[in-house]
Amino acid sequence: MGKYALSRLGYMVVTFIVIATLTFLLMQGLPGSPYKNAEKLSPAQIELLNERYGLDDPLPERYVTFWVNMFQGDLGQSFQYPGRDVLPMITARIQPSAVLGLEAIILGTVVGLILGIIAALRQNTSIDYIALIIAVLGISIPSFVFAGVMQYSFGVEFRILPVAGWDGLEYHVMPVLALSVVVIATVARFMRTEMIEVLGQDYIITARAKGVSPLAVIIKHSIRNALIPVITILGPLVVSIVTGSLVIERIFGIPGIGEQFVQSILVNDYPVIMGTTLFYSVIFIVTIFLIDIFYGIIDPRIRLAGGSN
Amino acid sequence: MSKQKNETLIHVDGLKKHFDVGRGQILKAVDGLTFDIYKGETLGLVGESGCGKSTVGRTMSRLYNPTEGDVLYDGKSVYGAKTQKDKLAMDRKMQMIFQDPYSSLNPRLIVRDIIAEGIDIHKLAKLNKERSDRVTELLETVGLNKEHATRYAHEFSGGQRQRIGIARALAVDPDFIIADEPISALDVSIQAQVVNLMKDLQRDRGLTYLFIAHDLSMVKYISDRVGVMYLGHFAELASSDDLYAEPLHPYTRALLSAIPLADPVAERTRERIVIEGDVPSPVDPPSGCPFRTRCPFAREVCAEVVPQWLEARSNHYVACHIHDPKHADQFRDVAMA
Amino acid sequence: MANKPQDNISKDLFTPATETFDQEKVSGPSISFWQDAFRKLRKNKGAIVGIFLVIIITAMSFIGPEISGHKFSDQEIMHTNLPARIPVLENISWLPFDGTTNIGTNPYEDRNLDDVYYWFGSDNLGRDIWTRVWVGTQISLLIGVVAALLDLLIGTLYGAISGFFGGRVDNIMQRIIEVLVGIPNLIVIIMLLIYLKPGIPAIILAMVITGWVNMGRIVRSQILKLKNQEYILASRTLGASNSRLIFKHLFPNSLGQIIITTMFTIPTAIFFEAFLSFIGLGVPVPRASLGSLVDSGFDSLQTFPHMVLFPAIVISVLLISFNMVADGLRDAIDPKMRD
Amino acid sequence: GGGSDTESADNGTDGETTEEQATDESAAAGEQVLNLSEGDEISSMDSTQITDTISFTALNNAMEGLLRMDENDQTVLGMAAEEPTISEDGTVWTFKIRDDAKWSNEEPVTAGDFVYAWQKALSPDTLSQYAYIFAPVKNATAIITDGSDVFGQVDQLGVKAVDEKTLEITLENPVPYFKGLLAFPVYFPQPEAFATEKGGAYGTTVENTLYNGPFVLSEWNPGAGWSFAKNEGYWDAETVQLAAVNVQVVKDQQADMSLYETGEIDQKWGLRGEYATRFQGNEELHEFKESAVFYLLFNNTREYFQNENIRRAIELGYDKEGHATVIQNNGSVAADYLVPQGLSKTEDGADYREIAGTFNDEPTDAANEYFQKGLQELGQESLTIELLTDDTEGAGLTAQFIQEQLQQNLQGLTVNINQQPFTQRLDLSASQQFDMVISGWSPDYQDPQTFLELFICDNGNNDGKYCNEEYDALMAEASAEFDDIQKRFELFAEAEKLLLEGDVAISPIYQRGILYLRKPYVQDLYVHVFGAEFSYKWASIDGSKN
Amino acid sequence: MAKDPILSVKNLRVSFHTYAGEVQAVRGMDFDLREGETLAIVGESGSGKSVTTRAVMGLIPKPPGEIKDGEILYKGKNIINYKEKEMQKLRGKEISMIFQDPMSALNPTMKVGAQIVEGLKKHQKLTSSQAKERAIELLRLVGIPYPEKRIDQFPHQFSGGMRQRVVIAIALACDPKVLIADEPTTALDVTIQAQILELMNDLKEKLGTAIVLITHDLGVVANMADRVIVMYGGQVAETGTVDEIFYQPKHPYTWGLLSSMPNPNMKEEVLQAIPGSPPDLSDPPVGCPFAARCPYAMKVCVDHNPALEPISETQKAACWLNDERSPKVEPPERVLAGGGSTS
Ligand SMILES: Nc1ncnc2c1ncn2[C@@H]1O[C@H](COP(=O)(O)OP(=O)(O)OP(=O)(O)O)[C@@H](O)[C@H]1O
Ligand SMILES: Nc1ncnc2c1ncn2[C@@H]1O[C@H](COP(=O)(O)OP(=O)(O)OP(=O)(O)O)[C@@H](O)[C@H]1O
Ligand SMILES: [Mg+2]
Ligand SMILES: [Mg+2]
Repeated sequence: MGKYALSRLGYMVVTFIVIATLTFLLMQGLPGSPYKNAEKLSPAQIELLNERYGLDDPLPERYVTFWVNMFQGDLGQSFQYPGRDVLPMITARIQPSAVLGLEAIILGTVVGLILGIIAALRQNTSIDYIALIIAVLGISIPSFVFAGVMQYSFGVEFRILPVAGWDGLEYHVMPVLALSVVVIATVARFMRTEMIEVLGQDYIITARAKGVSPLAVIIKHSIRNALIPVITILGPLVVSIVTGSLVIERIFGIPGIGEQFVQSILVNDYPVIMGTTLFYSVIFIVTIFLIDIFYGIIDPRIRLAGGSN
Repeated sequence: MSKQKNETLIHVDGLKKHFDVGRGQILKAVDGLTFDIYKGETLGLVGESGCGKSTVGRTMSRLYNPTEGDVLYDGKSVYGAKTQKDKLAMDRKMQMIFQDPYSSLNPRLIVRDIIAEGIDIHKLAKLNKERSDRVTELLETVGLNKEHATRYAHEFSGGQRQRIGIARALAVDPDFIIADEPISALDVSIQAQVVNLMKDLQRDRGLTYLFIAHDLSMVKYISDRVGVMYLGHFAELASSDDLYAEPLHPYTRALLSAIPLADPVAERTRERIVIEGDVPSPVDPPSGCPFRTRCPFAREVCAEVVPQWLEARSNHYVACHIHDPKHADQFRDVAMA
Repeated sequence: MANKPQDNISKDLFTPATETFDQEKVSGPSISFWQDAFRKLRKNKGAIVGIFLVIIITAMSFIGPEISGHKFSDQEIMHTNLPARIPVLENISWLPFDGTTNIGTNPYEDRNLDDVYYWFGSDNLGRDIWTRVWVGTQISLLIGVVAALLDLLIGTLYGAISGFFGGRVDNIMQRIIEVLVGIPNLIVIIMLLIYLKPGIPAIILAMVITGWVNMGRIVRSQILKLKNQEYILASRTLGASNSRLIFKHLFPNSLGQIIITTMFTIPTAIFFEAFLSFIGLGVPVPRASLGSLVDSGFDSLQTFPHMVLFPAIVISVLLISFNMVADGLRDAIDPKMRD
Repeated sequence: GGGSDTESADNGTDGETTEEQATDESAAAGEQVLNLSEGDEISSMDSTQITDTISFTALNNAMEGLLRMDENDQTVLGMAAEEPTISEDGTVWTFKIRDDAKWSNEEPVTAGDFVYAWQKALSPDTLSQYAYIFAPVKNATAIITDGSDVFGQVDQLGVKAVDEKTLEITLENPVPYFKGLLAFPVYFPQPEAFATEKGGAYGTTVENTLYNGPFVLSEWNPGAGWSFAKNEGYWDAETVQLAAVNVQVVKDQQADMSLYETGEIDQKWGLRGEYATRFQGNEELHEFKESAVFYLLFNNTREYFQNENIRRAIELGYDKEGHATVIQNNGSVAADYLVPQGLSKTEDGADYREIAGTFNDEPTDAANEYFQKGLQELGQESLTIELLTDDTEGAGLTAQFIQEQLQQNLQGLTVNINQQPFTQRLDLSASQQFDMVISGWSPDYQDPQTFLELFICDNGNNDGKYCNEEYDALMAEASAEFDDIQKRFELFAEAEKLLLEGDVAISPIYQRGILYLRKPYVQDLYVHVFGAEFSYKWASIDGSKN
Repeated sequence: MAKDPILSVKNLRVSFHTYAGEVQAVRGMDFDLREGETLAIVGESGSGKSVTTRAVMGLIPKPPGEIKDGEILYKGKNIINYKEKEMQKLRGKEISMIFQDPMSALNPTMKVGAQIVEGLKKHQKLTSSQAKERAIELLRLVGIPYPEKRIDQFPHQFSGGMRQRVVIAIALACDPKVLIADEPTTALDVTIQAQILELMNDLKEKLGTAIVLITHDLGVVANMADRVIVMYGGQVAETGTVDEIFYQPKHPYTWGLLSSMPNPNMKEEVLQAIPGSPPDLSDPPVGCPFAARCPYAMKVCVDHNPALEPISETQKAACWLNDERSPKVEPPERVLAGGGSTS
């Protein structure tokens, strides 16, 4: 087990390094300079600035420097925001994104699960169809349309929710809703299929043959088992939501990391690009790992298979 | 069966197949088997689930590469074939019939294409007409008719499917067929259809079978000789009459006594040897004799020494210390020896 | 025991049956897997509606631009920002086709454009939105379908190789996927768009670069599942080559999953293109896709809602339809889903 | 008159408030709080490191240079206690710094603070992206020119602290627009001791910054927004009426609009043209003319663009007026000139444009004739040109309009649009990888030169590689004319005419306008054509916000 | 007949509505089960064995299933239309059930103990600790070593035989009067099967539960059953005591079944296979469902479905051959030969 965990960790580290290296190389291919004022700068001035920021060093040297600094916890300073260290920038920005993402994941998963379960139990009834329609709409309507319409109606027309910003819980409602729609839709669809599958299993009949009530059968026997495959889709979903809420962040004026990341790519803010990529890949790798662990918690067969002998 | 003196068709020599099941663990599915299969005979192979029967069959038919040991077909190593042509030639001689009549037929192909697969691969028919004639002939051989050629596998019952599987194997005119539990998934009333067919084919074509099963009564019926496997090893190998008449290995005895007989009176009166416990994991097999953990006669020596493969009676082999004169002193009180 | 019905049966019948039963008969007409799937699909109302809508929208994307009398790039500076107006329907007040804006003005009247009709209104360059919507639909469909096909090609191949050869090959190939997913794809997309020049090929390629991963995973798991099926083993004992195994047995049996995944890829690709438009990396002007129309119209949501309304409706209906078809297909092909 | 149309927007709104708004407004009513939004956050509060308008605006309100811009974009005294004494030859300027000028840590603002800041901007280790803007100051350009005698030697810069409160600036030449530069944030002072102590972190947070302007930054949440509070220690604190200014970062236009409509912000800056129709006649709607000018830049290294007829055909081949008034419709004006209206004025307030006039008044119909002539000269039947543009707001629209117009008006011309991300567009332009590009320029100082020098043969930013010795000579003469501004302007006008009418080196499209909504209770919030965008110093909220 | 039957099924008809049409899975099923007796139901795959027992448990999924007709009397009360709530009181407490595949019959994500305790808590209102004690006791009863430890493990940590013991423990938890075992040993190895059969016989003696045992293995029937029902095509083909069925079978299908088993004493003989395949229940034949495969089929068999007629006090068969009008047919020699001998 220990050896397995170790090799697992090894894989994670290798993946991390490869991602970082490839991103580092790819980033060099981004066109344009990182200087905001580049429009006004003559080539001679750009050369001077390159020297100042070490951008004229040969690539291998910069690559090595990058890792050396990285290991000292120094991700460099932003070009867009001179003087600001990348690490605190990212940590400050990841917070709203993470909160938003987690809320959306939790809400989306809970609602999605409930919808999926109900749809499975009431298969081919109107409830099932309504759940299906919600699911299909959820993944079919671009989230910015959904967000925009919501913002206009609740924010401007009815004025029951703040239009944009990130100040208190009331600011979370619309963005979380907008983000969770996809989660709801995806989870509901999956859950429905899995529930139908699980409900046809022998152990469900065994449970019912014990005299357990249908509700208890669902709660104690079905959900957990149906959840096992659902977790697999939750992995990529978590990653994409926590890191990819750019559109929603922009529309609702949330100081999240998605927006900053896109911006940094568009303006060639190299240290921020690298820092955020590393951050993302850590989130990505760790999420995959956590999902694996969660998998083990939900499914004892996996947990103990790893534990025994 | 009154055959001429046994002419060896296949010689299996110290065959081992180990699987790497990850995390540094090795699963010893087959751990050193040596036996012969004679021309025209049926060798039955029995044993509990997971004891390595299928692995033997699959390794012999080169679906798996052996970890150790060799299989000689007419004196030639089956793994020795280097060129594509040699390999194909070997494929034609040995064929397999599979257990699951559902998963052994490609659901997207019509029966004709399933059966003709071997014909196509080995280019045994030049014209389309020839090909379909061959298929019709094969269908009739296995008791189906030519209308069935254009249907899909899922439209057939289990017994019919199994016969299609047999037709597919026959298409390349093999000498030797490995039948991996060909009847286990079938209804009792259907099993007989398949067994009868196999016997007929053997008679007509002089086929040699390795018949894998866990149902001892059917194995006894069809086999000339029977090998009993336990945890990747042979426990006993003898002609089926000898084996059933005088099982030497405690495991064989338990196995035989465990078969419920379709005879209420006999069932009411008979003494049953119920062996306790379960088969150990092949990843972590017991030391010494693999059966010792469940054997009612187990002694110290069983944990320490791997039993030898003895010819305890003429042509009756067993791997058990009880029958080994060297250890006879430890088993004086055991009645069965 | 008196007067039981069987007592009336004629004694003649108690003689051995003359007609011989065909004991090996298989009942009913032969139906293949696809016929069976098609039958189930036909029973799925949602899927049928979906197919119908996809066909209509596809047809409209070709017919629409022809019947409007405008080219998608025609500009008319006097006709900018006109709301939707359709002859006859303009008289039905609750429909959005009466040529009035959301603040109640009628620019057609204000500008003395009496016989001018823009069915879906016009945009801020005075172009016909109707035409642009349908041309945009063409482009979105093209992007969706081509991207899906490429995903299919790459994903299937990659997944098949990874799954079929398994072991080390599989392990390495799966790690590659992990890395690929881990690299921020926006960087890759931007670079592609730059080096290939913005355009539909670049967009498609950008989407395909990571888009196939999903297909790859699904095909791989299918192959992994199938490759130990006994019919594969049977074929191998017959001496079948790897390519025969893959093309004759493995692919046809994964086809259901592959088709479903492709059906889901199309809307995903259309959707993704909309996202690219949102961050300014969409289809190059003056062409438009549904995504870029929605995106540019979105800024006018409060002033000229018609600019976003119509493309948004079409894109949503299109995506919904594809999803319904895909859902229906899945139910039809999946043996687990019985009606 | 150019700059004055800025504040006219605010006139006539006094006291007029509709009932609706009165009930809608928040509890903050009556308080002197201004709520605004910006499209991005402040990049830094370090004057030597900033490049963007948002940061310029923040600095302009939280800090102060020697001078500051008033509502007409004329300089007024800031840190300077009085107008400078200027040497005979106009190259040595001596400033007295106010005695009551102090930083927010109560330390006085000294001449050394200026010297420190300016040297910092030019030092190779802390080189400002705006370092070149110090060009008029003696040795500034040499210090940042690799290979020159004084390269990197900031102590050779023509600025000196004579004593604690006396600053002496030596110029290369007596440039007439230098005063304006002194109000430009890059010329602001920095508290030397404090900034040295903070090093690279100076100006990155509220705590790591000191203020000497009308406001102090009281809150700064990266990504979300920032707030200013009145600086009670500011020398002119009594003029300042606002107690606080809150700025929220809003990137999405729709959201920005919604915030305005719900009254959460008091100004919606930069409306799309279509709102002009919707808010027609609404007193909240205003226009502001920026000093940014957009033009089609021809790549003179392309053979067909060496043909004057082709260039002229394109210049005449599209409807500039229609573009500005219908397509943009946001207060932009069609430009048949390069130097924008309202940027530079003579001493008696006459705008440069009044002196220079306009060019190329030929009718559009003539365009095709020129074009056919050009084609003939090139010996071609048709011509395909790529139009490079970027992804910034509105650029695509302009490109599409021009594309369609040119294709329609010039027979045999095909225009393909190549739309690229902004940075990539710059790269392509700078390396002449384009046929024609929609380019824009905004001034670095208040003088026609900032535009016109772009087209001097060896100018680093001469992406089109236009080169005409006659033009260079005219420019040399004009920029050397320091004494007579009228004369200077006339010379520039001559050059401009040569550039646009004689050579048709570029085709100006429009001078950008900005459409905005502002609540009627907002008073005296000044907008500038140069440097920072807004001044809050004089702004106030009147009683109608109740 | 000494006692009233504890469970009787009368004219049960169950159909499933599939897109291929109505599948008449059970087409008029009758049987009685008395206290302490073991009733075996044998028959080909798909003959309706499982559906019958699920109908008894009230576990036919609706849709697609539908009980078209019939009565199910438990202790004289017709439970066929019981509400879900009422059925819950019966299930597990009065009637309980064991399935073929012990792996899929146990919830893989729930501890074994919890799965046993569940029924106890529901029916016997035990406290958690009482229930746990009882669970340990039950595991000990079915012969699982270290039950205290095992109770906190998951099903996959048990071997196949042990899992099946757990399933039996669950079924026996509340001392049910009737135990329905649907192919309880089919998925098990022969040696394990022997263990389980042994166990069931023991328990039956100890607890006196009435058992309905479904299987297609005649060996298992011979070992366990008191009475036997032979099903074919959704109907009862023949029923009788175990000795009657094995030694005096009256239905050709029973003959076929018996003679398709290899006879240990008659090695060289060809097995008597039943040719053909079972009828399609979505379009069942009008006549005798077995007619198509019956070597003795008569004209009457094609159009007239024979009723289940008594042969003796305990034996009944549905076959026209038993009608006095039909020619006398003797069962094939093998059948009697096989039955008559002991090995
Ligand atoms: N490809 C494989 N990889 C790893 N382990 C395998 C593989 N194939 C078989 N095994 C293991 O090898 C052992 C022997 O398996 P095998 O299939 O030969 O048994 P068997 O006797 O045929 O059993 P059954 O009666 O269930 O078919 C089992 O423990 C099985 O899990
Ligand atoms: N849920 C269902 N939906 C549709 N048809 C069903 C369903 N359950 C059972 N059937 C059909 O009912 C018939 C009888 O099935 P049943 O399961 O009772 O057979 P069985 O005798 O138990 O067979 P086996 O020995 O294979 O378990 C079969 O034709 C089967 O296809
Ligand atoms: Mg096997
Ligand atoms: Mg069953």
